Amino acid sequence: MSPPVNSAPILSVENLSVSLSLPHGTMQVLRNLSFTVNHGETLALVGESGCGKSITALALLRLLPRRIGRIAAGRILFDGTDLATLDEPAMRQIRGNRIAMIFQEPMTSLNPVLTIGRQIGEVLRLHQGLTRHEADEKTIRLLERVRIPDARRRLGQYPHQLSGGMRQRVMIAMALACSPQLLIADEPTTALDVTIQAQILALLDEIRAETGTAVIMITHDLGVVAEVADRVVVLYAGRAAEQATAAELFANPRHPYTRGLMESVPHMALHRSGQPVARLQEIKGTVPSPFDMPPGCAFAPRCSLADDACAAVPALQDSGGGHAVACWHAAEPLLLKVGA
Amino acid sequence: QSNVLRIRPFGDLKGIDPVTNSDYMARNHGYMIYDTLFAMDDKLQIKPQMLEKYDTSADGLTWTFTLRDGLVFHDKQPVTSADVVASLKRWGQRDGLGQQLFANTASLEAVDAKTTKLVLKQKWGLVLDALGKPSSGVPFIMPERIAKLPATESLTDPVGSGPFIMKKDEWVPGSKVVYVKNPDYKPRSDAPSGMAGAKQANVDRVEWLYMPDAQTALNALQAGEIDIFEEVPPDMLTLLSKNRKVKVAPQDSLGVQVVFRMNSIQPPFNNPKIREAIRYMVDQNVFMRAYVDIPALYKDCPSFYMCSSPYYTDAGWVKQDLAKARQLVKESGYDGTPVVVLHGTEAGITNTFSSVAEQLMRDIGLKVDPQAMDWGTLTARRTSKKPTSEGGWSLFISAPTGADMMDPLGHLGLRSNCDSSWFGWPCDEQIEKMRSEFAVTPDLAKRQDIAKALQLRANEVVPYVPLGQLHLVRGVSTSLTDIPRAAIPVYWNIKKAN
Amino acid sequence: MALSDQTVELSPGWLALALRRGAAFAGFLRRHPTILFGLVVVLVAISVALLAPYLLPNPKAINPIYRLRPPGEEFWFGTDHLGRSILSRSLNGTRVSLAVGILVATVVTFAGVTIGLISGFLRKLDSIVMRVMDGIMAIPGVLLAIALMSLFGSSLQNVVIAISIPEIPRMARLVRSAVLSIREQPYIDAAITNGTKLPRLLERHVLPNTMAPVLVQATYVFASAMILEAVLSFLGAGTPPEVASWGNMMAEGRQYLQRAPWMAAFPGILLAVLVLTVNVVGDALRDAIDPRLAGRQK
Amino acid sequence: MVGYVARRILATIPVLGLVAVFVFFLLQLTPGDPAVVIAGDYATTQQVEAIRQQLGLNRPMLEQLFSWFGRLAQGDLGTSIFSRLPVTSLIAQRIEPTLVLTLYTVVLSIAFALPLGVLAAYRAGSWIDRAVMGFAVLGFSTPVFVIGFLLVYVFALGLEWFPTQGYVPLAQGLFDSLRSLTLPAITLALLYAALLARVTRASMLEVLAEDYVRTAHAKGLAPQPVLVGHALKNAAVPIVTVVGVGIAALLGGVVVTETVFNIPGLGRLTADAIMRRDYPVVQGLILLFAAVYVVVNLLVDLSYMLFDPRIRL
Amino acid sequence: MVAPALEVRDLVKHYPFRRGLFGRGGQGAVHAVDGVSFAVPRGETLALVGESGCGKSTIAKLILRLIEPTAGTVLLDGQDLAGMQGETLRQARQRIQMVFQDPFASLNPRLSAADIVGEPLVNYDHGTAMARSAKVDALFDRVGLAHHQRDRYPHQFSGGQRQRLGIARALALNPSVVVADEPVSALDVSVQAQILNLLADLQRDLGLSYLFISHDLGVVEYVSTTVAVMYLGAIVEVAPRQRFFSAAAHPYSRALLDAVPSPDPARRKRRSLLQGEVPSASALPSGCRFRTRCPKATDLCAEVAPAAREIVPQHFVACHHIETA
Ligand SMILES: Nc1ncnc2c1ncn2[C@@H]1O[C@H](COP(=O)(O)OP(=O)(O)OP(=O)(O)O)[C@@H](O)[C@H]1O
Ligand SMILES: Nc1ncnc2c1ncn2[C@@H]1O[C@H](COP(=O)(O)OP(=O)(O)OP(=O)(O)O)[C@@H](O)[C@H]1O
Ligand SMILES: [Mg+2]
Ligand SMILES: [Mg+2]
Repeated sequence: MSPPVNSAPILSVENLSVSLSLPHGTMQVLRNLSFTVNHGETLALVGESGCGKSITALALLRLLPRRIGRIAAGRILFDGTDLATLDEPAMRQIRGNRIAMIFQEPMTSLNPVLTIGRQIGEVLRLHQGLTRHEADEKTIRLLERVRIPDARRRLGQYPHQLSGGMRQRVMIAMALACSPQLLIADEPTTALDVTIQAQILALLDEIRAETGTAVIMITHDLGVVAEVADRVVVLYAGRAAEQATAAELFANPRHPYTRGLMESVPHMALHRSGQPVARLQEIKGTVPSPFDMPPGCAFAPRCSLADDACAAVPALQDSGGGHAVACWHAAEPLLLKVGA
Repeated sequence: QSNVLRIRPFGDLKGIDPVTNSDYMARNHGYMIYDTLFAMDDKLQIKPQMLEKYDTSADGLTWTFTLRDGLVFHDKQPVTSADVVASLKRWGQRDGLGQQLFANTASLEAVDAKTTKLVLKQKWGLVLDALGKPSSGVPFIMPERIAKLPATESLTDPVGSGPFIMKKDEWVPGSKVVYVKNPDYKPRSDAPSGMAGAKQANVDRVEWLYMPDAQTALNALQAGEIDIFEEVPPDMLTLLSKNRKVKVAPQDSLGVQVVFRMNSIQPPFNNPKIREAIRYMVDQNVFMRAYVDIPALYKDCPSFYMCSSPYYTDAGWVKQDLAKARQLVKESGYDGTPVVVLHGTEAGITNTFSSVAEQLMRDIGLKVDPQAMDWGTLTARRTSKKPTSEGGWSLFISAPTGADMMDPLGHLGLRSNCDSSWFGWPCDEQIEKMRSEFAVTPDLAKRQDIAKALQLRANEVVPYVPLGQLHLVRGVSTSLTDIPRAAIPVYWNIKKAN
Repeated sequence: MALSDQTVELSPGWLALALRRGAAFAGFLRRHPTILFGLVVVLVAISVALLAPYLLPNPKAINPIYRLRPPGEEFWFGTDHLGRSILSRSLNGTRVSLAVGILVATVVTFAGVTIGLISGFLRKLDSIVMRVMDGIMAIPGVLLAIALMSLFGSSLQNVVIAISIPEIPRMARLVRSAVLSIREQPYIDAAITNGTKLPRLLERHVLPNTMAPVLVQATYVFASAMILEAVLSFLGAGTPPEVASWGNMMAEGRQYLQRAPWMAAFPGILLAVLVLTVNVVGDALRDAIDPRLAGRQK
Repeated sequence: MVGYVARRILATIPVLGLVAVFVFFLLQLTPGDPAVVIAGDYATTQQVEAIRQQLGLNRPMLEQLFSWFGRLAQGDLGTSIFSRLPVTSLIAQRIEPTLVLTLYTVVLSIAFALPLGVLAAYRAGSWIDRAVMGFAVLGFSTPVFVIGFLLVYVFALGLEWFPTQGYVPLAQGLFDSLRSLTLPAITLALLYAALLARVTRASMLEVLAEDYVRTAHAKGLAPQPVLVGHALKNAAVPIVTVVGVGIAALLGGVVVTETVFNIPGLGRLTADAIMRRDYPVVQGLILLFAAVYVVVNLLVDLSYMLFDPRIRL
Repeated sequence: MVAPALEVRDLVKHYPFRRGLFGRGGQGAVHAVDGVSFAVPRGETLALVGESGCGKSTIAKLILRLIEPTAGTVLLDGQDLAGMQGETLRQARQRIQMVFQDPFASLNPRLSAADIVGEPLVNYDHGTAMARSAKVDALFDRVGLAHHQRDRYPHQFSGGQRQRLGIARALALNPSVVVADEPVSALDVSVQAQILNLLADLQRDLGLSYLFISHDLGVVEYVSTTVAVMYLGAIVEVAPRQRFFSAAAHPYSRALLDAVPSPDPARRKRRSLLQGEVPSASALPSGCRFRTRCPKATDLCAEVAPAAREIVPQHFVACHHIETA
């Protein structure tokens, strides 16, 4: 099932920190994030709302909110070039061409006033210098590739004439147009129904297997991770909490947060315990606001294992086999309290 | 390139019938396109204009008028005595003096194409004054077919025999009136004098460009976009005096008299005591100086008649005495009914004089209720005879042209024939008797006596109070020469250097 | 615990609420210095307007001897063509402009909110009411105001009415569209489910949530009313001429622009400053309430 | 689509009808009496009564309303009380300057406001943005006539580039005609452009925050194609809406501007007619303005189709 | 058998729209809800599952009479809500309350937490101000909010806390039935469990009956007693939970279950994917509404709409091809 994995990383992110300057002050949304993506592999970035998943994706493409977002530190090595310091025209050569992106909301990520043909063709004409006609022909092939029926007719249609699933397929076709080396998919299925979600995930996986494109799959859904990921980075409050291969992570979650998630999602909990659960485990409290981050380990206030050690930020420590955890108590057995 | 004279008239030509429209713009328009039987020269004498000659019978009852040769209307039809008869009859229905003339007339007939005969019922001294009347209600001569229109209906065809022809298709009401030279006009041979003598159109085209805003007009004059700016607000004159391309000159030889016109039939001014108090309240200088600061432009004229009138007299005039005025108000039994002032808001005489008047009236203990309105509303409001509480009024301020304030008979403000008099409706038998007497008195010295007596009587009943005499000024481009000095601003004979 | 609950319960609710609101408002102002600055300017203008009559000579006093004096020791702002003090008149004009602005804003807000609420909630009346509003909107506001003024005569009251009428439809539409979107909010469904009756629903759930855009719009109305007052006076259809309003002063002063520029300049500058301030406050308020609305149409 | 247009055109009729009724009753409410005005200063009561009879002013109000509607339906707007000219021909005489002036203003405003608004949105928060917004607030805060006078002093009396007043008809040459309208158009455009620039900026700001703009950037497009090719078309609907709604403000501004610059257009005709109580003219003009507003906004509505394919008619 | 707490019979909601010029294309309608019947037994939870746009929220609104049904009855303790008007309806609403999906939009931003929770008490004149205040405190305790948060405004709460406020408000009138429309789908994953546990506790302690609307089969498996699956405005299958998750019979239900991602990377499924997408509710397919996507569709399906059949007790399915399932 796994495609051939070329072990040289296509992307290597080192100590990436991103800050947003907002009216009330500067906010560190990503701190010291490091990960690599190998050729042809699927890396999942998983975490709850607001933990910095989309910001990571945008930082990679250098599309952080204008005037607000800034890469504060770190390097983004893509095929040997540091994207963090690349000039804008060179960056434009990479976007849509060598790194492509699929966004969360298929409903709003396509321009409502331009035809499908124009929106996909634009990428081809920009990066491959195709003529209008050539672009149209290639677009049709791409649409067929993502299984859009009646592709030729769709060229002249507008996004509102398509369903959500179709639109996401169009986004995928657009992303694939220039055969990118890296595809970033930011929650590509969150807005879709389960039956459609399954179709899209299958399509992405199929394309990856075929083209060898590396994929960064961003999601908050552990189920999706289990379904598609080769390796996983779990984010919490802008930092990596845990990093491992998918198999290892699900078999042996080490960070209390990862474990908590697996216990509190009904479907996961049910599966893990193998029988109907009488009561879900809870992670108490809520995700901290980026404005009042706890001083030490960000998860400490919600963690049943927290103690004085947690007043210091734990570093991500490799505990062997590529499984790294950022927790002072990673080795300890989990004693989740029932009830909050 | 034709020779065009561009004028910013003081007002807008609202209607083209000088008989049904009593305002001065219609009158000025009339002088452009019509001719008159008689005209007033610069010595205020009435001289024949369209007439070759006229005769009076020994008993003074029969008048014969003979038209000059070669007079034609703009439609190329010759001017005949039939046109004269029709025109005078129509005019006689509307104009006050005209009505008196026809009241005294036994017959008015065309004898032949050139000759018209007027037969009076009794001796009446004002035939020439009526037919040579220079200001509002001018007996212009128009074609019979047009003059047959009832005097209640406004004419629509501007055909006359005057020195200019109106281009009605180019008329943009509210903005622009265009006249072209009448090539067929036959001027008299005698030298121009006042409104009389030779009239000649020396430019190909005259454009009246109405600009409501004085500042705009001033800019246009300074920039050479217009040649004449009528009624330059006096405070702008100092600016014009610095401009070498512009000169200033009086607009007419007589000027205007500013009048404080009270409503004599409604409280509080139906009380003669209060009207008398106003006499003591007024110091013409105070009013004038609030409006003009060039002494040459105004005159403190202690008379109901214009200072240049042969009937001028200061008999019975009082000096300002606010204490006395206050006392008179107190004695009058004034009950506090507010003086409703129709306060015209257009910048200019009315506005300034109203402001001063309001302050002075408050000073002497009257309650004042100034109601601001534009001139259009004012003219409508002043027709109301109702009490002030029901939309009526007590006071307005106006500035009739000097020609209307010269003698007891044609006097706008002194007429006291009740409902038929000017708005304010003063009613005094004695004054009316004196005016009738004046009309039939041919001798100047005797007339002067009557005028004096009338003034003394008017001092008692106070139909209105004069606030002084002003010269209206126009700004004129230095490229213009031969501008007539007349009682009315007229535009013939002007030459424009290119 | 019980004790502290008691004290909370016994302390007069409105006082606590007022204090809390006051503190919240102070905090709001501290975060938005532009609004604070604008409010200070407007408050200064209001106090000047209220105090002027006691400090300065009568703005209506005519004194031809002193006409057209340039600004100097005796008359700080000079005098006009009737010898009246421009300083007195200008400060009095503050009163008039503020009165017109505030009254118009109040009238428009009150009428607009009422009409908008009715129209947004009683769908049967909606199309009729909105057609009427369309009709009024179709007539250029200045024209409608001039017409109303010349028909009903000049007085402060008529100026307020004449300026308000053309502004009402815009406010009504704003409120209506806010109401229409609020109607769709789940909290309205929740309120109905909780048994809220219609009057209370409007008063407690709908109205307060329309207030933010209404407040912003009201400041714009305030500003534009002051301008419109000046424009009407300029056209001779404004406040009565003996009233020392900025519009009248500029209308009178325009004949003297070259000869006595101070006549129009002082009221002109004051008007521009006040209107600008109110507009800037409006913008800041809008940005503070919803940054995404920045620059929305007025 | 044809049906939609037809429906929309039909829908304007009640609005215009309402305006007509409104105007009719407005004038009925006035304190003055047209008959007195027509009769003039020396008229007797009988004459006034005769005129009243002639104009049908003594008939019941509803009857007058209906007969007025009847005449309206035939395109007869009545006759001016003063000049005795048909209102339609008065309008015909005056329409050219106003038409040229408004078109000139609209073109001028769009030419300035659109790029400025787009730039301000793109550089939101920068000094350019502040400058554009400052200019816009200033445009809102300065009475039209003040701007007009300033322009005349600088460019007409001072530099002598343009005439101080007046209008040169198109027949005398486009250049001279436009030259005579340049200052008035700038005067008017300041307010209108302020409105447009603000809306353009706001609308662009909203659009620039949309996901599809991010998509466009992610494709590797340069800023300009993103702004013009992707964003502007999406921002167009509010902008053209304001172009339409702003027409009312523009026509209002025309009244003042035409007075300041002495342009013989409809604005001045209206102001004069109102001041003089020339009722037929006032009624005709207000109806005309309302019709223009309604038609412009109809066109604006229809133009939405050009910008937004989601709007199906 | 006891009468159910809530029963819905043949509920229909059509949103008409005009087609063509001047509506001459005739009246079309969005068939948002098309003849739905089900019952919520006392103290139990009926879970309503289905894809987006299938009419779940419409049903919730119909039950609470926030919109007018086109046809059908809604029986609350045997009383028909659908026929009620005005004050009667308002009084009846005390017994049925709702928890909304969006914890941000369902709280009036201008009211304080205590006001929001106390609002229903005021509306029905429950007790004195003092008593109401005490009741609000009790409700705060009940849903796990602190008293000192009484005077805060909604924006000062986190999503989970807001949902607790919404639940407290729904409980204020001691309702017997609570309709919960996707109450956890807008919440952070780590907070979902808290709310689900809270709802479970309340049901146990107060004997509430829930109509629980969700599109997440995982959640449904945890909360429900009975599962009802909806497709395009109609219910295609109803079964007790155990039965549903082990032996769902309708092809659509099976596809739904199949589409749920496997929670274990070691056991990724090869699944039979449903083709195509949900047709528009304004242009329903003839016959069986699922046939356009159904792997088992036959000509019969295009002609006859299948009626619901009880294949085993309490398990109803509307499909022509269950035998082969
Ligand atoms: N344009 C922005 N302005 C202000 N804050 C922002 C902006 N974009 C992101 N943030 C903040 O940055 C943090 C990380 O956001 P990000 O979008 O990466 O979250 P996410 O993990 O993608 O969440 P979700 O699952 O909701 O998409 C959040 O706290 C968010 O509020
Ligand atoms: N007011 C309305 N007018 C027309 N159609 C409507 C209206 N409200 C809902 N619909 C339609 O009714 C159908 C059912 O909508 P509903 O909101 O009940 O779906 P849902 O199952 O709750 O979906 P979701 O999971 O997205 O919340 C949809 O096709 C929707 O488009
Ligand atoms: Mg995200
Ligand atoms: Mg829903």
